[in-house]
Amino acid sequence: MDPNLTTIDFRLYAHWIMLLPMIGFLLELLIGKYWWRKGGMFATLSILGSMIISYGCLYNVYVQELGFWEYSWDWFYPGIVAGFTIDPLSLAMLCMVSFISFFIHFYAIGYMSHDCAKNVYFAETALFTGSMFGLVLSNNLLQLFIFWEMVGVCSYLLIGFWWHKPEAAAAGKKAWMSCAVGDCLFLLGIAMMYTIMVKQGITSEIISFNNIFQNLEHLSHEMIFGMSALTIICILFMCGVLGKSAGFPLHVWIPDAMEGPTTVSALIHAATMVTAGVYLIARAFPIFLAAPNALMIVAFMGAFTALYASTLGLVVNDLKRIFAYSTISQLGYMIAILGCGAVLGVAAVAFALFHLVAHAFFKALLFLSSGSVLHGIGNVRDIKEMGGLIKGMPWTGWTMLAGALALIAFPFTAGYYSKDKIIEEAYLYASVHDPGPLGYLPWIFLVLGVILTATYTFRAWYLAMTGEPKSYPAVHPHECGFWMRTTLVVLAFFALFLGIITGGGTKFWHFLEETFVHETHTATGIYPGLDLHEIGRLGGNTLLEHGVHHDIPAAVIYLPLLLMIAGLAIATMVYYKNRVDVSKYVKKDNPLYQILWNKYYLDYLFKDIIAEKIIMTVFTFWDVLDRYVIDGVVNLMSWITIQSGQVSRKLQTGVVQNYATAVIFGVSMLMILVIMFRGGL
Amino acid sequence: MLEEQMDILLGILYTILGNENWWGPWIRGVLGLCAMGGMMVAAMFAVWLERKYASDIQSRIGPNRVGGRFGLLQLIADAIKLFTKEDIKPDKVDGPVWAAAPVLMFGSALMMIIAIPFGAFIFNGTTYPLAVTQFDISILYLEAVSAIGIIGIFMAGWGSNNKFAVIAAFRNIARMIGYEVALGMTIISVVIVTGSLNIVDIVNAQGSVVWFAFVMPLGFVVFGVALIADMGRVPFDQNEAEEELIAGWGTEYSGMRFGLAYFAEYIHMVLGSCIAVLIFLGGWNIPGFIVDLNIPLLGLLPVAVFLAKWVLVMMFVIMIRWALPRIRIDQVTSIGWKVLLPLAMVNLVWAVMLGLVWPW
Amino acid sequence: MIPLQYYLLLAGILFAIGAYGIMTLSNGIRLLMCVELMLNAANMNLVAFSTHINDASGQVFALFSIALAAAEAAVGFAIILMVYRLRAKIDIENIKLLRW
Amino acid sequence: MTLGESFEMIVFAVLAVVLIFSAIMVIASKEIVHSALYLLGAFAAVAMIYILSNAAFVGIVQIFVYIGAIGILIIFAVMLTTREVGG
Repeated sequence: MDPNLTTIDFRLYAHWIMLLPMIGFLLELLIGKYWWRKGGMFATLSILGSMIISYGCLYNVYVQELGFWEYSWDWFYPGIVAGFTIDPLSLAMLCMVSFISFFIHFYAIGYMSHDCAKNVYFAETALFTGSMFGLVLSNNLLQLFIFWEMVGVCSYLLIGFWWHKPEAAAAGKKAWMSCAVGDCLFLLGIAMMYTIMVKQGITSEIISFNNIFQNLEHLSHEMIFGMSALTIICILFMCGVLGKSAGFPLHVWIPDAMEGPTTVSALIHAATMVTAGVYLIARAFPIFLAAPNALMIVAFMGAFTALYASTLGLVVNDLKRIFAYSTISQLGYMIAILGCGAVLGVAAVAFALFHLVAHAFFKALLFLSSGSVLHGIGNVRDIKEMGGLIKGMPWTGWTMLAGALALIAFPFTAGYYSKDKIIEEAYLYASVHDPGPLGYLPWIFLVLGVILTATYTFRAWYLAMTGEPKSYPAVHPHECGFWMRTTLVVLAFFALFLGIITGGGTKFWHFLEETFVHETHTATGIYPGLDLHEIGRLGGNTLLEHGVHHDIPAAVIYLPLLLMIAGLAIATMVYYKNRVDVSKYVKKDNPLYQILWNKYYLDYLFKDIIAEKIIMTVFTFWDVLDRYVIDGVVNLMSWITIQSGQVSRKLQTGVVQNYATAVIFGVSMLMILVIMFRGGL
Repeated sequence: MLEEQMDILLGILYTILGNENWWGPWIRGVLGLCAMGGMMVAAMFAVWLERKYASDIQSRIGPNRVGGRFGLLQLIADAIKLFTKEDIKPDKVDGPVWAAAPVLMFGSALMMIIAIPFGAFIFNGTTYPLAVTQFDISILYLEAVSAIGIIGIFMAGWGSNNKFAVIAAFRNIARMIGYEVALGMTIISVVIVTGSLNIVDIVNAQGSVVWFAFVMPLGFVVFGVALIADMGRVPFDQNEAEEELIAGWGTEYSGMRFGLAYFAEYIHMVLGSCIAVLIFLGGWNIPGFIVDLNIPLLGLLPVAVFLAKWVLVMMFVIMIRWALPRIRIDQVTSIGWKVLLPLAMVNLVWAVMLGLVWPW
Repeated sequence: MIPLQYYLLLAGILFAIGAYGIMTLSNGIRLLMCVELMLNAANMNLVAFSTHINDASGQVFALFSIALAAAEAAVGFAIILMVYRLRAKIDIENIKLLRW
Repeated sequence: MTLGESFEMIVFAVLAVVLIFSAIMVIASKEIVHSALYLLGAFAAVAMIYILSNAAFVGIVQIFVYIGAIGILIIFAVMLTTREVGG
């Protein structure tokens, strides 16, 4: 039987992946309150529908090999299109997002069952997921930006979902503001991209990704301020990525975002929000490749973020915040390996996406299990007040252990295959691309991150799950119910065995490596595949030849494993066996601890110095200008208007008859004029 | 043989009545006068029917002194009484307005007659409606002309220079504008389904499929209530609430002037029942049975069917009068605007959907 | 067939009467009545032309105009009633709120 | 001029006279209720003229809307405000 004839071409229904959650959003908002358990079903089922279509597309493309597909139509201006694209990159994201989001929704049916605004919560999460689908499916920058912002709006709404708590409201605002900084710059980048595309004389599909990729050779000659325009654009994109994916200076909103419901944290960290930034770099990867130095910046920012966030994870006591910092750190890994794409080519995208998917599974698992902990002991989040929970909630405890093992890349878990590969490839990058001490910096950062990751992850797990209960609520935790337990088990399975299922990741990588280099079918024609070597040459990047084997010393390969074991051993010694008394170092007068505790004073810098000193000073000058110059002009205009009105208002008698008489008189005069000058009507 | 003669006869009749000849309008005028006379008889029959049926409902005997066995001549006696009564014109009335009002009311009622087909002959597959005249917008004409009657009521109330009369007239107007909207919308829904403003087409449409009362039950209910309100019958007879308003807007009228107005009300009832039968109850059609009879005498069957339905509807209307109490004027208006109008709109939506598939 | 000029003359007279009323009367209700007269004159022209050139579109215009007139009357009389409730007067000489 | 045409002309003349008289009385009548009733008369005459000029549908709609709806509105407005004689 010919499979092409007997199955549905799901690629044609790709827009429904995005639309179904939007419909779910509307239904939840309008009638969800009166439905089963006061909401939840519409959102969950709509995302299930999206999931079915996503996996249908995956079947079409991966098994049936129907080819990549893109369709678009004119949107609002000649040259601006709206469209959807189906290729391995978007498929990997779609399948991951729909799967994780579905299970988070499934979990939330249990987790949010006591909330009075349940339907609003589910409406917002459905919109959140739908926006993410839209973002992933977008075939052009503007559409992507719109969904990017919608994701931001939804995160604002959801982080501040418990708005009656002032911290939650402030956290929502902070998330929005931090992202907005990056988003403004991102939009500027899109505008610049539009400008230089138009300068090339391109009139259709101006900011579609595929069209940009086709024209990279011309675009790379554009210069702005003596720099390559593409580099500037990529730096601006990178700013957007830093805001959305919590890169180094703009990550400050992530820990505060823990004020939202835990399911929201899981959604933000695993599926929908923060992965958007990584996805943007992956989607725009050829642009970065063609821009000189852009990928180097990406690599350094990512690696630095990875290390930086893991140091902060060591001192935080809030269970959810520990995982939040680990997310920042893991995103740093992904961004760093994308930066290594300067040498690895599209394989870097594959590695980054595999780590993204694996991370989504285990991070969703970690958040959901910590949500289960919070649910079980009455919203206590401080790990110093937990302890011994595994006796009371074995399901939660063991599944969290599975997540933690995956996070620290314990052998044969999902993280082992994804993260160790990243570190290995970072070494390759350093050794091939940029010999010298500086080139090894990303690799060093990433390797150091491993030990810290192992330490802080198991610090959290040991303190929460083992030992003696340290507060009253932790004495009698209650285990989570059916909805939540099912989700935890499913996610734990994938967190442990995703790597093995995908053949150590190789199946996934091979599939993803077809992105960009294969042709894309559209309704009107075909975009040929890209020659990434050629494109890399435009940006001064020399890619490794395919199939050429490079020796990596065995020491480098096994170093992350050793360091992970070392970190695990430290955590076990300190927090499980209690051989070392940390309270000697964890003191307010320890300057190192002080810095870490205050998160390197970054919040202080943003709020107290930039916001209150610099911006307020500028505003003061602006105020003077506004009050005397601009208002003066406005007042002059109004004065002129008033004076002329004083004269002409005499005409207005307020008596209707006068007006009617004037109208009739005027019309009569007009008719007479017409008759006079035209000799008849 | 007989069939052919019948065919020729009807053909000649319709040639005479046609618009082509100069005498056509005159003959139709004569026919109209005949219909007018017939309508007076029907109205008198309605008055008699009301009194007898009411007495039956209330276990009374009813009129039985004058006339034969069933008091049949009671109406003649009443009419003679009205004719011979003194025509009193109160001193302070607004003369012309006061005098014109009953004429206008009676006139508007009579004007409705010409558009209504009182049954039809069906012969050899052709329908010959039994109407004074036929035109394409008869249902619209009926609604428009019945609206003139409201002006008559206002003139009666205002011209009488009597506060009871004015209040009664305004109750009447307030009620009628409220219910005419719902009435009009239900009629329009029928028109939407049929695609024609011609009553004959509407009746024929029901003959080929099914009565509109069954496909638009909501519309039929709204139409029925609004029609009863429009006719000013209990429970919507606030304008004649004797306890409050003496005799309503007719307080200052006596003799034949009152008689005219009184008759106009009954003609309204008779014609209203006709319209209900025509547009919702299939007119002269028998359900599920298309009358195409070649036997000449059976060609009259549709007329008989129509008359039977008409009497049944009238009896229903009369029965309601003696079964329900009168409701307050504010309740009347709020029912009209807040219940019937939305329901009529729902029905309109339903009619639009129905019209897409009609005739199925 | 009545000549077109007769219709136009009649409509002109009707319009002039309405216009005269608008210019001279001060009672708000009477003003609106005069507006209705003028509208009717205009409609009569439309219908007359439509009959004259044997084209139904003039009648369609007249129907639109009638529908518009109904809406206009409803709004106009509602305004007058509200003004009456506020001021206990419908004499528009007294209603000059819009005057400077 | 045929019989039919002259008959039409006579009807038109009568209607025109009625119309102009009613229109003038709308303005001239002292009593505002009379004005309103004359206005209705004018509407009716216009409707008749429509029917006379082969625009029966517009004529019927004129009766329906102007007499049935606008006339009632005018009467309501008149009766709900004070009775001002003259003006």
